[in-house]
Amino acid sequence: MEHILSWITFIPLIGMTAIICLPKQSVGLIKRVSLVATGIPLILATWLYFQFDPQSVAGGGFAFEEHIPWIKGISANYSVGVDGISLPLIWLTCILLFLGVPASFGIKKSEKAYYALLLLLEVGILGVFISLDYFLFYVFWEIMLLPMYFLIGIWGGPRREYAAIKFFLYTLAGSVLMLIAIISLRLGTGTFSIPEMVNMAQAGLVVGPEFIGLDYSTWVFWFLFVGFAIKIPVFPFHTWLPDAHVQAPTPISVILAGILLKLGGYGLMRGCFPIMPVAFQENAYALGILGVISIVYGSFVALGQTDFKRMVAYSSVSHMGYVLLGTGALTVWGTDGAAMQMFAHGTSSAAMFMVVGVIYDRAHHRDLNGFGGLCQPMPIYWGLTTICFFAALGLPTMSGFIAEALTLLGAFQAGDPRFQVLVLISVIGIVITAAFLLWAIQRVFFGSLNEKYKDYPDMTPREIFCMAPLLFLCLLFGVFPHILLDVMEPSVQHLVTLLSVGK
Amino acid sequence: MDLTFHPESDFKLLLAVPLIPLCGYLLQIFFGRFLPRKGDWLLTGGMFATMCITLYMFAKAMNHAYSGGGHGGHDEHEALIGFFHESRHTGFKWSWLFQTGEAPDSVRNLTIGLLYDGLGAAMLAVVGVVSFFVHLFSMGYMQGDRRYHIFFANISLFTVAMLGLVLSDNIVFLFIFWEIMGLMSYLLIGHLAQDPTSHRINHAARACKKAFLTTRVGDVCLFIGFMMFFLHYETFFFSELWAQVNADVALNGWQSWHTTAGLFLFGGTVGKSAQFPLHIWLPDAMEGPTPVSAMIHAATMVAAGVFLLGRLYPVLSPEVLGVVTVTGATTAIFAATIGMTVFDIKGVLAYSTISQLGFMVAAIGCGGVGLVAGLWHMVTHAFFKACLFLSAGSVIHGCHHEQDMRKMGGLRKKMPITFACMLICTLAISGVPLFSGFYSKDKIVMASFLSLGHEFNGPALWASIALPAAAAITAFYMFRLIFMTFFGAPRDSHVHEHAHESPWPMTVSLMGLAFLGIFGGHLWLNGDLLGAHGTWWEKLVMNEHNLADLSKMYGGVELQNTYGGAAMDPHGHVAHSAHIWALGVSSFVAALGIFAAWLIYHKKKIDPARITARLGGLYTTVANKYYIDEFVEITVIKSSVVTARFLRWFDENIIDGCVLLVGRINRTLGFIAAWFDKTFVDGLVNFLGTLSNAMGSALRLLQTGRIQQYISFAVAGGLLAAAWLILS
Amino acid sequence: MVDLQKPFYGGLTLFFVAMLGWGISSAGAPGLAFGFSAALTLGGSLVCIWERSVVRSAFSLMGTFVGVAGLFILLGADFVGMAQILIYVGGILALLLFGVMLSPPDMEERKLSRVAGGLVLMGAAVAWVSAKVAATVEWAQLPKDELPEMTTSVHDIGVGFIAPDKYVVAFELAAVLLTVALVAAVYIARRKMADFEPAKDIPSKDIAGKEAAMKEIA
Amino acid sequence: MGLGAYIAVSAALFALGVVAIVVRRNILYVLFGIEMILNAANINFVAFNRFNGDGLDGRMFAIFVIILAAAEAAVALAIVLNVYHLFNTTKPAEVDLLRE
Repeated sequence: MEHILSWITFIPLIGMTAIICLPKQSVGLIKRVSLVATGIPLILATWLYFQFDPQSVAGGGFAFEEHIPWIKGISANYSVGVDGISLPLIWLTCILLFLGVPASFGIKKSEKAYYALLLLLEVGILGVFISLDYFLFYVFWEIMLLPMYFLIGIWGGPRREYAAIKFFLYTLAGSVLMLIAIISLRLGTGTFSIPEMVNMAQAGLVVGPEFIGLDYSTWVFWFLFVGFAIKIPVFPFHTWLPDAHVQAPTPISVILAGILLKLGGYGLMRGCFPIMPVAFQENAYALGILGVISIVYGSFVALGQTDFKRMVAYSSVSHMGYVLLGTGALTVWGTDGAAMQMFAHGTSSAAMFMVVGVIYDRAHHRDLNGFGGLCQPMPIYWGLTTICFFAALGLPTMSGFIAEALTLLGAFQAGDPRFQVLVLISVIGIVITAAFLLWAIQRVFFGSLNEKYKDYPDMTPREIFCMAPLLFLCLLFGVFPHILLDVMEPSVQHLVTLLSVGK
Repeated sequence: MDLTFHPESDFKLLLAVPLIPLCGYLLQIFFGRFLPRKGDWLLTGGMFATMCITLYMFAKAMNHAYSGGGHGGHDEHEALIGFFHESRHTGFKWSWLFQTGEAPDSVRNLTIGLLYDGLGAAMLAVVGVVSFFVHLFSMGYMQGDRRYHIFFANISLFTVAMLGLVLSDNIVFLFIFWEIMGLMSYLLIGHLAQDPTSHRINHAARACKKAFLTTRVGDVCLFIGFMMFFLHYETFFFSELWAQVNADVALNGWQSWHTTAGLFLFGGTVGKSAQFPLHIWLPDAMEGPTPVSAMIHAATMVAAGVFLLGRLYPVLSPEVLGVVTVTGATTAIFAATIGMTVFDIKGVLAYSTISQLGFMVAAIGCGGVGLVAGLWHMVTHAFFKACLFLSAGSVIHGCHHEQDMRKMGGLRKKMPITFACMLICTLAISGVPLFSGFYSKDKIVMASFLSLGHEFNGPALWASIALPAAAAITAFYMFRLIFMTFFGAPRDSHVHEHAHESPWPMTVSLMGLAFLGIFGGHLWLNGDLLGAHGTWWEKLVMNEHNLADLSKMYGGVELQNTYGGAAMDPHGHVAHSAHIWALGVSSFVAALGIFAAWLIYHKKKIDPARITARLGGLYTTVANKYYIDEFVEITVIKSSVVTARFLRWFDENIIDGCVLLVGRINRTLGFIAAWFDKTFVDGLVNFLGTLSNAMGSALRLLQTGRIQQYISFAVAGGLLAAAWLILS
Repeated sequence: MVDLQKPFYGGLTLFFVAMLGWGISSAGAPGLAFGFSAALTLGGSLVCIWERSVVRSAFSLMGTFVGVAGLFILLGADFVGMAQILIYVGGILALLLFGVMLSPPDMEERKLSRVAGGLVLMGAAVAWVSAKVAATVEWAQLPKDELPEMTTSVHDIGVGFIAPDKYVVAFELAAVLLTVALVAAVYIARRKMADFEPAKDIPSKDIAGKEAAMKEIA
Repeated sequence: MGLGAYIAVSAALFALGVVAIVVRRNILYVLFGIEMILNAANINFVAFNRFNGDGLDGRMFAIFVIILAAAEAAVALAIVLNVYHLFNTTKPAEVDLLRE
């Protein structure tokens, strides 16, 4: 199938155009259109996922590539392609956006604009995942930013402007650093194509002037790293996350936690580490430390929260720390774990935000101490929540366990023995994660029923439809991890060989 | 009936063992509520089939051991190289992490297979039997429960986890099932936390969380432990691990990291089988329904910890074994003392469980014959402890969920079957000769004596003092329970009148388990009734792996004799004398404990109140479980919560503050600019004011929305650029 | 408040005369024409900035346009000049006047201080920059006052518009743009206040939220 | 008259345009200023086109600029009217929705 990646990416754009042309009174039609416009890419992406032959990209290279000259003046091309690392994330994106549409049916405020922006968001995200050209990458990156800003700022909670502005400033700061680095790379390498940059990096040809007293590779590395780390988010740059999550409407939180955080990790794996392998090796331990700080710190702060959604948000900080730890370890298992963790967290945390959304729609508050005994009126909700929370705390047979176990094993095997200390510290995070999740379950579901909530309806079929597939994926990849790992493995191995150049 | 083990066919049969209850679980969780009787018959029947399979396979193992030479005929050693099969050698294996990406036999690709050896065979049979009876019992006990079908589903998944743990041939899968068991214990202990009619709903909610978290600590330790071993030996399979460790140790001895890793591994046991100081979850676990307690305490959860020790015994260094001994002995005596002061009938059993687990762990720490004895005790204990719990459950059921022994008494007439079964198992747990518990416990004492060896040996010494004492106390408080519950005059007439014998499913399962409580010990004997040496159980459990490292055990020589068997040392007199001693001591302490209980609680010769008064502070300390819970509450929980609160404050004020500092600065800039603007109403300055004001607000929100200011910026910027171009 | 109408127009006249004089003195009749157009241009825009009433400003802008047209013609671009007069003076100015008529008169919005400040600052800046530039340019290398005589005419322009190798694409685009723009203009202009409900959705409308946001930021 | 004179005129016109946009508080003056600036640009186009050889490009550009100006004026005017509808003001300073 020719140009399938472009189709997947731009079908939502078509949908958006259609929605714009629709009158804004016909809400039902708009919803149906957006369902279709997200459903077709999902079907295509699923087809692509099982069409993809991992061995074909074993020695590097990409599948389903397309190269079209775009801006000749700066030699920026429209070149896209996927490998084993980006393909699962593309699939995840399509799944979550598709589930995000029915999850948004509760929104009653200027739906037309909402769904149009949602589809635009999907275009941006998918574009980032498929683009092999740094200029294209950056363009999509910015495209993705604006809809998010409006979706939070207009459909958000009471403090939405604050959250949106904070989100915007943070990400903008990151983008600026990224832009500087990208331009300097363009000047240094004379191309925007990421694979070419990587090849030149292998030959040690990515050189340039030093800046603020750092040599070229170091400062470009750190600029790119901070640019992406803000998205992950890594410890010192994470404060936008809780506000954005708490203020954003449920489906937006789902997408934010499910995919946008992955963009950071993906960007590091695609656009930062392989281009600056030497600087990466020099700073690997620092990255590991940042990851571990995020893990432990995030879990502790989550334990201290009383707001359900803030708790979940900080749990994301904690979980995404594994991505950094795993990649920093520079072992195949560690990187496998990191890649897997991105997918696993994408499903589990998305489901967690749906959990929060369900109860918020009924109680209109998120105070963990305000609930109690909810498992009596809402048994289905309790069951799904339990599955979801145990998926999040890395119970075996859930994908989270595979990811965390691989990450820790890989980190423990790292060439740098100091990583073993990091692993020993990071397991504190595991226990604390279990602690705050179970504590939340106890406070919300167990114990004597709060009379106010006596006659709450259980989850509606729509809500179940939004949450169940995610949990099913958690279980599926927990029991049959090879479905995911086989696709990732060759690319991950290639990535590790790229990163360990000169070692 | 062909009783030789054929790996090709029999492993398929073994695979069915966990799969039957698993399918039952899936059916039950989805359709249970629609089935007649809410589908309990489905799971109980499935469990019955499972039990039959396990027993059949067990018979094969037994047959091997016998034909392998119980009766000192042909090569003894051949017999000792026990019964050990791994399905991956017969091609019956699945690669888990990767199907295409990795070579199926590479280290990075985890291959699953089944492991079936003597220990596994026995454990599998025990789990099958006990959980079948527990299922049966629950059919009566849980009647009218609000989430009846869910309960059955959970308890059978619990069994699945244990069966899988026993069968798994590599430590990762052992860990996975281990964790699933943690989850199921969480759900089952919390079963009543969702039942609005239960008056202890909040306790249950706390208890299940506590159980999961406490064991989780142990699990993490276990994970780290086998991660360290994997780092050095690049394998997860037990057999390869044993072989490599033995080779490594034979080559360059025990290194320090062996000890560290071993201690981490032992941490897993400490968590799961409730050793000091992580035992705190177990008494709270009593919040679960009684069948759950029976399940957790007898066959599945706590046994898993001991089973893990049995599996990993060959990789534990002498230092680790010392720690294991001390921990076990301490736990045994310390839990026993608490057991004397508890009045909740299930609470007594809970502490007796902890104490018995201490016995097993201590014995395994003693190594050699101790390993045999400890595992043996695990098996016998499984039977009589399950029976004890179920009897207690039947008593509670009969007394309408009254658990306080002080309100019972004189129930002997009311529920004779329950009484008989409970008495039998009490005799067994107290180690009265000819009852199952006697053999194993007596062997444990012997192991501790043997471990003393020639040179001074602290852990063994402590074990040989603490274990007999604990045995005596055990006998005492178990009979205290019997006397307070079944004998004497009814203390609470109301309870007494309504007391009644339980329905048939409960009594049947009680009788079945009580039968095993009597003969569960003899099963392992062949030839000498005292089981001095060469018992069949030893032949079953021993295999080349844990034979290969006798040297590291305390007083190795004697042990060589003990179950190197007659072939090596026909007299084995040292072992024999040790055994005579052990025999005497254990029967004596049992008698002592029973006699004391009889004096105090039946004959009322001595008033317990006086003793407690005499003891004073000591008694209160013990009665309050040595304040361990309070200690943990203060140190661990409070501290982590405080840390969390502080970090939250830190995050919201310091870090976020730093982020917002920029905003503050720019806002002040804006104010200054505004002031500047107001002060000099002059075109030039006004323009500058607008400019700087806009700068301030632009820095604040990046944009002010004033077109004119934008253009001002543009122009100013253009001019500046021009100026720069010109001047440079 | 001080009203500087008289001094301003006086100064303007002086400027006008000065331009004419300079033109004559430097290049005779064409110089005179140049000076006239230039003075008209600048004077028109000056008045436009200065005048208090929007109507007068708009009309004074006509002066600018005509002046520019004159400059075009002086440069031999007579077609452009004509187009300038037609489109600007005939079309755009009319549009602007519509705007003027449809928006309320506000006599108080002009601030002398601002106008003066702006003029001074901008004037200074531009004067400085152009002085610098002029200093850097080697006038010797520039073509002298005698212009190369014209060979191209309106006909070439017409050809250029339609010749496929010239500007036909741009021409078509411009046509499309004009159409779209006019349609859009009509569309926007026809909307009534009722259509602006979404505007209330825009966060800034709820003042409380705005205040909260500001507080948070601070 | 030399090239310099024309450039000077266009520079001055440009400056005046900017001033018109910036200093007046009526949105219409923004339009006026924009027209002035466009005209300044046009003068440059035509002047340069004239003074080095004679191509067509400069003049063509000028024409296109004029066309654009027409379009822009139309749209801008419509916007002005809407702004007036919405905010009851023509002071751009009070039209700061862009801020949010």
